[in-house]
Amino acid sequence: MSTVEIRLGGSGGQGLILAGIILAEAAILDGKISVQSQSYGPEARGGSSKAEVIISDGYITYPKVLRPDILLTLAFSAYSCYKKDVKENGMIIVDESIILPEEQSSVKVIQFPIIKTAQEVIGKSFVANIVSLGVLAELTKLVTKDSLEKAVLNRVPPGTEEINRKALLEGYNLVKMRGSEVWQRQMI
Amino acid sequence: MSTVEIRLGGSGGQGLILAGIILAEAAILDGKISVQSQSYGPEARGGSSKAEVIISDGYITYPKVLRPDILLTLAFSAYSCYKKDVKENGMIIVDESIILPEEQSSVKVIQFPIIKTAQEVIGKSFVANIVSLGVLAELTKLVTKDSLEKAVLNRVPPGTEEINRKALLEGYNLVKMRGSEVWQRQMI
Amino acid sequence: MMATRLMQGNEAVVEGAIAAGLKFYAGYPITPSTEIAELCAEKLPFVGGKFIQMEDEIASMAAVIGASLTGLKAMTATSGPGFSLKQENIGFAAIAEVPCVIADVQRRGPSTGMPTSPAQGDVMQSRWGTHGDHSIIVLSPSSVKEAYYVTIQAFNLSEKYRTPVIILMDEVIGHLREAVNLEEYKDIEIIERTMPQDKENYLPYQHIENGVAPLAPFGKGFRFHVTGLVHNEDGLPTNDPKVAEKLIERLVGKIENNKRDIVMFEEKYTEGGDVLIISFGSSARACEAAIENLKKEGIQAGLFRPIAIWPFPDERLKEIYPKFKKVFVVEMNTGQLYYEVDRIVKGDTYVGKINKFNGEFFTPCEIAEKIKESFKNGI
Amino acid sequence: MMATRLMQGNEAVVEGAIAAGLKFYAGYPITPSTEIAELCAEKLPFVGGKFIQMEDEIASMAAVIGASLTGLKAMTATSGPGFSLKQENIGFAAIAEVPCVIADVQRRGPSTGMPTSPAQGDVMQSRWGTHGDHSIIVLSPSSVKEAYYVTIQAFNLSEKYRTPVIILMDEVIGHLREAVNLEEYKDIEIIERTMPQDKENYLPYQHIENGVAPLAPFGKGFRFHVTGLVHNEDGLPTNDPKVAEKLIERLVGKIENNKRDIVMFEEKYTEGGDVLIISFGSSARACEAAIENLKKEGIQAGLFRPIAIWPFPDERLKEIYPKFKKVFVVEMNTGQLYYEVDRIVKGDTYVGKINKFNGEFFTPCEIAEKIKESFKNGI
Amino acid sequence: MVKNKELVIIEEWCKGCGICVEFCPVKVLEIKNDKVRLIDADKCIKCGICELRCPDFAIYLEVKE
Amino acid sequence: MVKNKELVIIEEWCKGCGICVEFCPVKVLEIKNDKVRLIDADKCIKCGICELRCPDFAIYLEVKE
Amino acid sequence: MASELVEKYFRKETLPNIWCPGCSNGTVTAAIVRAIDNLGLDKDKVCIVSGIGCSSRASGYLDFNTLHTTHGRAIAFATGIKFANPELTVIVITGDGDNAAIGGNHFIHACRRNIDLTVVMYNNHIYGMTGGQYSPTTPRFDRATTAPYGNIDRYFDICKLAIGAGATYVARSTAYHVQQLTKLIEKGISHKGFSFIEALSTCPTYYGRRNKKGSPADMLKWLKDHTVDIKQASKMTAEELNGKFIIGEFLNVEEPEYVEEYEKMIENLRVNYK
Amino acid sequence: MASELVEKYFRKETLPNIWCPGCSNGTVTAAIVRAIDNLGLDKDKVCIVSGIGCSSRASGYLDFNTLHTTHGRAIAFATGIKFANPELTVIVITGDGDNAAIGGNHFIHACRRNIDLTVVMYNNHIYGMTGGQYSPTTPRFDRATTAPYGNIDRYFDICKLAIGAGATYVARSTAYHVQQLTKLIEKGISHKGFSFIEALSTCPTYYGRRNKKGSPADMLKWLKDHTVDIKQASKMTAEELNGKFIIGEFLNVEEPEYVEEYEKMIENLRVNYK
Ligand SMILES: Cc1ncc(C[n+]2csc(CCOP(=O)(O)OP(=O)(O)O)c2C)c(N)n1
Ligand SMILES: Cc1ncc(C[n+]2csc(CCOP(=O)(O)OP(=O)(O)O)c2C)c(N)n1
Ligand code: SF4
Ligand code: SF4
Ligand code: SF4
Ligand code: SF4
Ligand code: SF4
Ligand code: SF4
Ligand SMILES: [Mg+2]
Ligand SMILES: [Mg+2]
Repeated sequence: MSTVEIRLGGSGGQGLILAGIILAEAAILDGKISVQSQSYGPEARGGSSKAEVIISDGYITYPKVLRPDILLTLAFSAYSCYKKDVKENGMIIVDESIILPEEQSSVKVIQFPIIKTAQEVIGKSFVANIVSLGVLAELTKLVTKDSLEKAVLNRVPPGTEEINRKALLEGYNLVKMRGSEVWQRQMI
Repeated sequence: MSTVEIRLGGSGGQGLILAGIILAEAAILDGKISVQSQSYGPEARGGSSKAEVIISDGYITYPKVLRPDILLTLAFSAYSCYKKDVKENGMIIVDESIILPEEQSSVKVIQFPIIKTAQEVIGKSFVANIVSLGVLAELTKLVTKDSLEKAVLNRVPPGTEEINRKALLEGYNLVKMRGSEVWQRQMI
Repeated sequence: MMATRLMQGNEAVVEGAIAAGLKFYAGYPITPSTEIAELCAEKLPFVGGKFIQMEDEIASMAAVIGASLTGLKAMTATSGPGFSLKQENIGFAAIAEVPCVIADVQRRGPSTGMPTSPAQGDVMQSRWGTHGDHSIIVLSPSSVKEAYYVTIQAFNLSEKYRTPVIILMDEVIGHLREAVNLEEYKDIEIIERTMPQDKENYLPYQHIENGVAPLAPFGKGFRFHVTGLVHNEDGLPTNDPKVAEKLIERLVGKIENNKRDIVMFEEKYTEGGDVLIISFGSSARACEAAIENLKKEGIQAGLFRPIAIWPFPDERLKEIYPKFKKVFVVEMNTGQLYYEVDRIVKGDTYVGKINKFNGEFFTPCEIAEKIKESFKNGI
Repeated sequence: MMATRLMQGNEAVVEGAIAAGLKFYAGYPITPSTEIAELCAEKLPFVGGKFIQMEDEIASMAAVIGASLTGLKAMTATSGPGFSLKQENIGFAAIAEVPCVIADVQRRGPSTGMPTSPAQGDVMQSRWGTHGDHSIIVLSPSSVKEAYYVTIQAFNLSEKYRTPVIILMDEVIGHLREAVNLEEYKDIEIIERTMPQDKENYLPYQHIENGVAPLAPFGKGFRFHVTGLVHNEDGLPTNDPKVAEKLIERLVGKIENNKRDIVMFEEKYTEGGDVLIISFGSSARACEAAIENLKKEGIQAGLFRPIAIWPFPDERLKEIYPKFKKVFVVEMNTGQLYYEVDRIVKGDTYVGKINKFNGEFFTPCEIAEKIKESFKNGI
Repeated sequence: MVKNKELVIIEEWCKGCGICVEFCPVKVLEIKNDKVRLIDADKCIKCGICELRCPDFAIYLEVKE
Repeated sequence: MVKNKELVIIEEWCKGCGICVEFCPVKVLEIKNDKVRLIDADKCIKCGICELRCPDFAIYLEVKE
Repeated sequence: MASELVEKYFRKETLPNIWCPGCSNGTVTAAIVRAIDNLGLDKDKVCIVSGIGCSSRASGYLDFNTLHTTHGRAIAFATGIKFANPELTVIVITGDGDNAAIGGNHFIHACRRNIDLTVVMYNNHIYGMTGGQYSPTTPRFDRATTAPYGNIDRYFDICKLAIGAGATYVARSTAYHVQQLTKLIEKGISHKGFSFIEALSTCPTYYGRRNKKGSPADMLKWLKDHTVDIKQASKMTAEELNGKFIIGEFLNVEEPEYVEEYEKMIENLRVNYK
Repeated sequence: MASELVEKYFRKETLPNIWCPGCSNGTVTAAIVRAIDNLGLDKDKVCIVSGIGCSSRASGYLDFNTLHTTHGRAIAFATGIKFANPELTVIVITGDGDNAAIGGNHFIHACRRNIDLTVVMYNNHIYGMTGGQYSPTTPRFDRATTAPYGNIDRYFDICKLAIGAGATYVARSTAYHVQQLTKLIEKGISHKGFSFIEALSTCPTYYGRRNKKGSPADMLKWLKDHTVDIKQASKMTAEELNGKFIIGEFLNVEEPEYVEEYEKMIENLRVNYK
């Protein structure tokens, strides 16, 4: 049985909790098992927030993420707060705007201009969460694009379907443009 | 150890609960042990009410009266309700105004014009409870007259001391006038 | 809508409730239960139901009882502080035998405590929170799909036994999202309270050994009295000690004597082994993971997970525990269900407790470690 | 005024409270506790104290906590329905560590039940009535003079441990009149909360193992924060799990770990015999009479009477029960303290229960009969 | 109409409060042994005030058959 | 008097809500990276409106020593 | 009360009731029954909800759908009933303690919510059931068991409170003015929205005895002598009105009723969302 | 706010507070602090009592004797404090949910009792702390998480309620009108008896976002544009006033204060009973 644990970290309002929900739903549409949870509490009021997703092909006993395989962050505070939890040989996806400190680590860190793409290519910074999902999906193949698109359309506010679909594609593109770096994890 | 259990029964407003308290207090002034309790509940609203006193020269374990040695009642309802509880060879003191049914019983029943004495001799029907105490004390010698008087003066509303003292004396008199019938119980 | 849906635990309660026939919700917001109210506000209008936000939790509980007496399936949801406030009226529902469901999504207490942190500190309160003798049914789900299932059963038991039923969740399950396959439950039986037939001789509190009388809704021609006072079979108050005794006996008996019908539990590896873990709600999932962990270390652990924590499945526990060397009760509190287990487990079997009450969820590791330690220390 | 006075149980609570330094009473009338309020209204003005009748029981409990924080010894009294309503704020007093005393004069429940009838149905509620983990001290007197004594001790323990203390009376004792010899108690120690010295570095919730920090009254220059949220040693809220753990541990520990200082009990004929009766409050007096009765029939019975029912004197019970063939818990409820006794008594000793819950007081006879029967039936 | 009415007293329900006695305009009622009693049926003007004021439904006018 | 005052910003407390920016009569404030910033100190007329309106005590005028 | 009415609307097996001799609870209850009878309501569609107190025991005596709740909460229970089944006429019987002390919050919220309930508050100025403690409507300086030296609390004018809280029908009468009281209750029941009728009543046993108010009949006469009809009151000076209760209808306005608004919302959703 | 005031009256180690960017809780709290400073009160003799809600978190930030109670109960705790130690100035900080929903009963009884407390209600028209459910002051038809199709409840005018309940000082201002608000709080504190000051405030996160009220600054401007001072209001027609909040002092009268009355009673007893 294979299980992947993902944590999405950002600041309140970046929509990462919705992204987590969509990711989990996409996994379910793929016929996988998935659980999603998030941080509550004063954090959610302005400060940093996190969403967690576990995707597995079997029953998920323990529902929380202790050591993520993948961390995706759009804010520096979240990056520095959560990076230590990432599993050895795990991966961190970080927005390009974040200036990373020089550090040694077994964890792979990849940066993409997610926020910039949302702002400049799509023209709406609020779709950064969906761009993130595109990046994550293209990079990890954790969920199929079909299911992901379905899940996105299921969950975004009516009237924003088109722009979110576009955001997803731009996310895929960000990765495709950097084909060599693709990280894969086989689901056995 | 000797223990006497007394129940005073009447209708709400006849002041028998106060009489019970005074009796218990008098016993305590005599250096005896005494507990007093009463009925609560809808009974107290208009219906019949009862007060119970136990007087003993030792520690009183069980604080309620199950089978009274003495029952004193000023109302027919209370008489018919409680008479069956009285111990064999016990005594029932009943106001003269109550017309008793003809019955066979090992229990001695004595009648005194308590209410009438209060109304006609003292001129205040509300002192019937104190007249009752006088009757009870003279008849049974359960408490000393000294203590009883003290207890009465302790507990009656200020301004009514004189008339209550008189009521007590009239109670004694009712019994004295019928000297032969005196029932006694020795405190061993 | 697809049959398998990703739902939050709180959402599953709402979906389960609607599946069970929920038609009336009255509540007052409180974290971490608020989503239940919010989703009821959103969904009930579309299923012919009604939602009202009352001025406080006391009023919410009252309105729920009122609505149930008109014949609607009714519920409320809250968390610790609100649960404390509802207690008086929960007692009313118990003695007046009014079906209703109360979800308590537990957070760390006492008092305001840590409003967004998980805990299981209301286990004993859910049993004993209201004054006076009574009995009650308390169900505690371990997953989102079980939250759905348990909610349906809560309504069923509530209607069947004319009694308040409590869904005792915790923040972890309340806020977790998991898939629920609605297909699985589509044939589940939905129980409706029995309706009386005879208007003339209707006794709303007829004495039925270990059972309950039919309950007529207000407004249908039965005209009976409902009171929180001790009452006769016709519902009218009395001070008769014989009636009181019979009434209280029936209130307690209809639950305690029907345990076999009510209890729900799950077991894993209970054929025997080194240690029997007893846990419920979200904690049980950490225990399951800990058991795998222990297995690797050569420790054989079993899991007994009451789903109905009250009445506690004592008969079954008595059958199982002798097959283990010791017993641990694992809960996110300072030890509450522990008391019941410690009472049931007689003889020499050691009953230990593993507790967490710092506002964080258990990790499987820490549970496994404590158990390993106990073996090292020769307990 | 004479040294030996005939007093009602409720009156003894008031006299004891005043002797202990009561200066503030807030309450809401309810039978059978009302005399406590009435006598406080009458007497407090003469001892420099204050009485207020609030709009409900919730407000009463709140006002008591507020007054205690200004440095006054404060109490309230109620009965079942009001006790349920006070629970939320009792939990506040527990976590905020505010000394206060709550008298619950029990009547038959659940709900409105039988308002003037005796019962002991709030035993478990007094321990577990509020949400979340906490511990609490509950004292239950068996006589009027003990009501006086226990009330003084309630204030003492409350001040010493900065915790709410509950006086769990029942209607029988509340309304009974017996003599209290005030001379006997005139040298009893009155404990006052410790006052802090250092205004600059005052930590109102300083972590003291199994103990409590001094509590400054509002208005004396200490300016600290009090909250029902999990808080730091300075009283300010935090979500730090380590702080939470330490706080909850301390709240529970300061009572559980000081049991030896807190427990109170009385024993009679506990050298050994046929049956050990465990009872409390008024029921224990019926048991005493039953024991005499049994003695005549050749059955040797002992009595273990916890006066502090929470924390329960388990250590002592463990020493005593092995000397008896069996144990009976006698209470005016459907069996509550029974659960605790049944938990403590391990091994083969049979634990039975004798209960009365019809709104009437036990008679010695019926207790003795049930015990005799158990011997006949060979239990 | 007044003629064919009759004053009825339900003794069991009467609590002897005296309200009807006090309000009866012709003072034909009295309390005896804690119960109300009609002193003089002829004087009763069947005004119904006692019925209106009795809190215990213990006195009322009934149409004679 | 206005002269010897200085605008102080406590960056740590500023939440970038933009209220001061909006209410500043001479528009010398802006939000950058979620924090307020004084664009042009010379143009500030030291009116104190930002201080009055800031909900987080993050901007105020201080008397220069 | 006419025997047909007693026969029709009371549970005769429960009579005589538990109230003290001369207590006006029976009189006010009779006024409610007469109002219901005058309106010709279907007994099966009337629901009487009461709290806890002497007055609140009325529900047990009446042959409707009756609910005797917990202290102070009757209006909240009633809200559940009315909202769940709008075809029921829901009447709440409550006391000055039940409604104005512990139940104050539910009361003001029902006023504001304007839900179609009719609340009749039996105001005997005391807690009767528990034996005579002061209530929010015990007049200043009067005595009660918990005010042995005279009550220092300010009198709570519940009609004024109801108006302040947004009630749409507010009236006051007394146990002396039975016919007026009946009429006002009738109007309150007919009113669409929340109606509040305060019925000044008497507790000879506790309030009366402790404050030397004389016999039950004397107390009724006191009510007669200390009330002024609102129409006359408007012509009187403040001084003349001092120490008098104004009786009559204070407010009778139309405002959106809660249950109807909810139904409108549902209708709207049906049109817009389906 | 001037740094000396922050330094003097705040627990600086608790800043920045937990409130959202642009939330006016800070502004209203500053108004309270300025009022206290203007009155020159001794910090040690001031007691701040709050309930539960975003607004009620203010007590933790302030350097007085501070008490953060349970939801809705602040006034009842405060009553205990004031009655027990009358030399303290007791100020209650509460929200529209805390005070007008769950806490309504304690509020009206404090009004009636006229106990010398000053209650400042931060009215952001929503339950902020729990994430945006409607409160008794959510305007009709506005949206909230529990009113997804628009709120059908009638607006609860708490100043009107306070007057109906017998309060002796009642005023309203807003987070926009900081100076006026400060002044009114000052007067409320100085007033002998129960004072109520409603401070209209803003919750950009929940109320604002869901009802499209724009930025925090926009919401403040909305307050400016939708309020009319009571002096002007008297000259305006009902139509002109439609949709506006009236601000200013509504009531300021002298009535017997509870604690003083109790002390008088004790003095009386001393003279008459000893
Ligand atoms: C929660 C709760 N608190 C207190 C009581 C006790 N209690 C019963 S009735 C009552 C007051 C009754 O006063 P009121 O409402 O004026 O009714 P009345 O008896 O005067 O008609 C009280 C305090 C209770 N039953 N429940
Ligand atoms: C008894 C209880 N019920 C519910 C809650 C949850 N709760 C916390 S704050 C709040 C409402 C806050 O609204 P308001 O008073 O308007 O304050 P705001 O957050 O808007 O400032 C609620 C319902 C609680 N803490 N306690
Ligand atoms: S009907 Fe009139 S006249 Fe006759 S008894 Fe009654 S009140 Fe008197
Ligand atoms: S008014 Fe009624 S209860 Fe009172 S005396 Fe007359 S008949 Fe009897
Ligand atoms: S002091 Fe006035 S001019 Fe200067 S930045 Fe602040 S608001 Fe603008
Ligand atoms: S008003 Fe205050 S918090 Fe908002 S941006 Fe300006 S300085 Fe920052
Ligand atoms: S106590 Fe007062 S209110 Fe209650 S029944 Fe008696 S007279 Fe009526
Ligand atoms: S949720 Fe609203 S009220 Fe609460 S802090 Fe945020 S903006 Fe302010
Ligand atoms: Mg009353
Ligand atoms: Mg608010």
